[in-house]
Amino acid sequence: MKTSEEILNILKDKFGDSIIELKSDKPIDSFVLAAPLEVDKICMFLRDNSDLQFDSLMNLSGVDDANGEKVKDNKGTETINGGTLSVWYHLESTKLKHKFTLKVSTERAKPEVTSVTEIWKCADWHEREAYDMYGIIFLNHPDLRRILMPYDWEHGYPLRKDYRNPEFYQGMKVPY
Amino acid sequence: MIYEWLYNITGSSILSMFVVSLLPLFVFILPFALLAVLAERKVSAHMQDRLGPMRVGYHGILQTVADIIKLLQKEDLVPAATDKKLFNFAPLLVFAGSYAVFAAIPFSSIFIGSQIQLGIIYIVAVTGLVVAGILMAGWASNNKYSLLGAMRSAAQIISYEIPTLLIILTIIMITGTLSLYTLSELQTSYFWNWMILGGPATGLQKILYIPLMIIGCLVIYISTLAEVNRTPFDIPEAESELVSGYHTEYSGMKFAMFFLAEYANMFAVSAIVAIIFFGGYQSPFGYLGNAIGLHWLVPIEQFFWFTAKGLFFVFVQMWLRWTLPRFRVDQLMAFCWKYLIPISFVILLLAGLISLI
Amino acid sequence: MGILDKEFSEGNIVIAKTDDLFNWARLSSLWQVGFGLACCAIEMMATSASHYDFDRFGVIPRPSPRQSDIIIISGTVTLKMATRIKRLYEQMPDPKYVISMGSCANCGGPYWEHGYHVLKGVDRVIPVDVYVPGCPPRPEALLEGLMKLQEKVRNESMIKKSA
Amino acid sequence: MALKTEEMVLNMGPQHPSTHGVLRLELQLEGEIIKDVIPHIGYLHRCFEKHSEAMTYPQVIPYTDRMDYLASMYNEFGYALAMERLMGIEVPERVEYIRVIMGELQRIASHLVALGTYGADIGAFTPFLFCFRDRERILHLFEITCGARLLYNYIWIGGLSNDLHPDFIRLTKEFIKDFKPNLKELNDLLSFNAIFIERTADVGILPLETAINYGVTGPNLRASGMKWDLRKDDPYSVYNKFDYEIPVGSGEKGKIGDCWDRYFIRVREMEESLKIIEQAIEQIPDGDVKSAIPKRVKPPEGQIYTRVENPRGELGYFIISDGSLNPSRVKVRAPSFVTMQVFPELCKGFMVADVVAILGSIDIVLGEIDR
Repeated sequence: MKTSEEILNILKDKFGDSIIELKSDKPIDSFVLAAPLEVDKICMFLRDNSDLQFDSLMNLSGVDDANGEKVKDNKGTETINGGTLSVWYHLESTKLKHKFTLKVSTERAKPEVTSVTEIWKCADWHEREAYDMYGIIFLNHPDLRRILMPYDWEHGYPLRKDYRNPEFYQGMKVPY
Repeated sequence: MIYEWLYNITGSSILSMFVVSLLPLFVFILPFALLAVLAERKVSAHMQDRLGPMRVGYHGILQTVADIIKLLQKEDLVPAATDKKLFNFAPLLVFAGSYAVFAAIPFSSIFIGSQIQLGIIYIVAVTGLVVAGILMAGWASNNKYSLLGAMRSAAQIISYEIPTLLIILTIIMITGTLSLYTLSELQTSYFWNWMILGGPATGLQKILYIPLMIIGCLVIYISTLAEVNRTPFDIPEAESELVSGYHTEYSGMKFAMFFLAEYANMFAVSAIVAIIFFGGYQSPFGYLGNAIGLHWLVPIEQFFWFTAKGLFFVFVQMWLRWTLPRFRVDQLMAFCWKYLIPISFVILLLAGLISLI
Repeated sequence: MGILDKEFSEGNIVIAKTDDLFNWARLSSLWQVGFGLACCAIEMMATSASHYDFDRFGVIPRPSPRQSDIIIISGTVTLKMATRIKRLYEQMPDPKYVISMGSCANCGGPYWEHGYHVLKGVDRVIPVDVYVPGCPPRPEALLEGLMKLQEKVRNESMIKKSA
Repeated sequence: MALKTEEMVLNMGPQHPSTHGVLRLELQLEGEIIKDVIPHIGYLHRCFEKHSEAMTYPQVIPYTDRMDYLASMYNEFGYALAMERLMGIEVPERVEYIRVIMGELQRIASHLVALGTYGADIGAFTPFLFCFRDRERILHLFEITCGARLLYNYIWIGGLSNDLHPDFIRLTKEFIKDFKPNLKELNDLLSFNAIFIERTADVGILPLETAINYGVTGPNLRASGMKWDLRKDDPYSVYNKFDYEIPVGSGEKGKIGDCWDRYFIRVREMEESLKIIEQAIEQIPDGDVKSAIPKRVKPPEGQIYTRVENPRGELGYFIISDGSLNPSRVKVRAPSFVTMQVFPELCKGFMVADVVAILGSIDIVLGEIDR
């Protein structure tokens, strides 16, 4: 059993710069913010270090932080410029029974995160889903395709806050 | 018999031949298939705490009639990518194959479509037509599920014919006849003359035959079950794997032909088991007609006993279907080649030795 | 060519009686495509199961669409699925009927507003004969829907309708 | 001379009798041997996460029902638990007991469907109807409690929509009394049937290491030999007040983690659930089930990941609140979604018929995979 602070200290010693900070001001879950392109190395360490042994990735979720600048064009359609998209990793060790939350933020304009599929196989579909819903590109992912939406869907990433429905898809009307 | 009787009345051999050959179809096969489908649904329903068809006629007795009339009205789809000639011909072949079996089956001592001397061999040979039809259907459908189903079916039917034939060979060896009529006549009078209880043999020989015959009966029943693709051997049409196997692409009346053929086959194989091991049309207790001197009653009683035995085995088939899960294709083959065929060989050998006593 | 492809310009007693017989056969033996989509499929299975017993009405599930008469759209139709449902419907031989079961298949149900991937009503891709409301409809409601469909079939006729 | 052979690609689904909904599998076959399986999902993607962002917190509950429609009570349970932890609400003890009873009844109902359809997949249709017959009793209990058979909207944030029906306890006792012999009947008919064992033992073996790496949870993980149940390992609600066992796969008929183990774990879990229900209806205290329901659900800014042991495994809710009336993000960690990824691994080298057996044994619900 280790607390988030202890885990953070171990990580700080090992990685230094790529660990950004520990946030525990908001209620309930504290989490560690990390650099998006270093996350695979951090995760590998988290899994293989004998004091940590995070052998299970409980959850991986993409999030639209919607913290950019909201622009309305002349038709009244709102788009978000700038800001970040995030990926959250909820880890757990089934052997040592401790949990850990990791967050990475990446730029909305060029959302790139390294994939952790090699480390936990179950990240595969989770990452595909995050790509499908938010357009986050997972580098080194073996098979980054859409998963829930049709493969030929060309109308953007539906869970982004500025997503607009298309009128038609393959001749079928989409809005009510 | 019936043919001679008709010949005497009409004086035309062609006409009477024609009537005799159609008789089993209309008197027996069609009504039987309709009833069997209904019975299957009712039997399964009552086994499963349900009621089964209730709305069509009294307790749903007209259900299959409605089904058939409906299937007649359905559009006859021929998918574009099929081999049309084979696709249309296959259900006919399957139906003809299972219908032709009835020609040699003795329903009673006077009602045999054709009294062929090689009755048993004829039945086994004609069943081969069904395999050809099924393969044809599966291939012509141009559907992968159909093809897999047809391949499985062909492999299965051909494999399971071997133990069937070996057991039949044993019987031929013991009785020395290939004619189903003679075979039935051999098992006359009382049930201890049935082949399952050693047949007409006497003394030590009879006692030694009994265990062999019981095992042989089980073997032949299992293999015929596999030959008509019933659960637990229904892998060619395994609903949860292959959609509905070789008849996936068939609709309307062509599907109905497969359907009727399946139920006709069910009765045919049950009849074979009944003829070989359970005395065919012979009554187990002697005849009422003979007792009270009304000799014309005897054939009717025989017909009754024959259908009763056949239907009993059909019922067992249904019972098994709604109780057992299904084998996998390799297990099915292993069961045939590793157990049934060696067992039937042993039975053949032992029966040969015993017959020397 | 099915028998029903022929249309008669005027009726007579023979056609009327044939109509009755054929309609009776069709309504008594509505075989269903064994096909479930979402939550409603569970209620559809419950309807086929012992307690409600669809078989009483002659409805049995057939795995292949080629041998069925009725397709029950039981659940939410998504855009990805809609093309498949259309294909499935086209594979069924005439005469064929459609029951749209549950709010999702009727009109999108609870997903009507924000469902970017939900088809708002299956009637946008295939014609529907009977709509069964409910989320999900109780098995009794589905039985009622079936009886409504039987009523509809009972009143069909081979006589060509004059305008 | 070597024969030139081609691999056959067989498409299974989305309409197929045994894909348990609208799953599409692309099987690459050599004869009947599986070379590879590619699952295609998303045919039931109903945009749960988009809806939850547009709804207020209590309005999300009916949508959680519709995700895993075989275990609706448990979906509500997990969501309510997450919201209560986020807002710091203390729930009356009676509510906790009722939630546990409902959750365990739901577990039995869900496992009954899983086992029944599994029997139908293997070819035995009768157990399927027997299971549905028993499930109908549980649905009746739910119906007298909240008025719905399948999708309940019963467990609310901080409480329940209404109290138990006066007959509920009596009917539940009757159900338990009748259900125990039926479970034995199911075992006689299916679990210990020689053909069934032949079909399921030694098929689709899931090694423990693979299972953990793929994030498999619930009965599937326990069948692979790991005693891991969130009711014991990460206790929530009042589960620590009851005495029950966690069944673990033993490899009784084949190897540990085969289809038969996964099947039989569920049978044994139903027995354990019955034990929990029996204890809970004895101990249930009096109280008001609505007293802790907040008038306005407006949690503070923050995020929480909460998980419960759903009949299919670990059901997690990751909720981000931005301090308004609507959630900013609700991500569901659906157990079937994670379990489905391991499916191609299980199938390789087995036959077409085994695909059906393996798919049935991991017990997926498409509504949850696609959300």
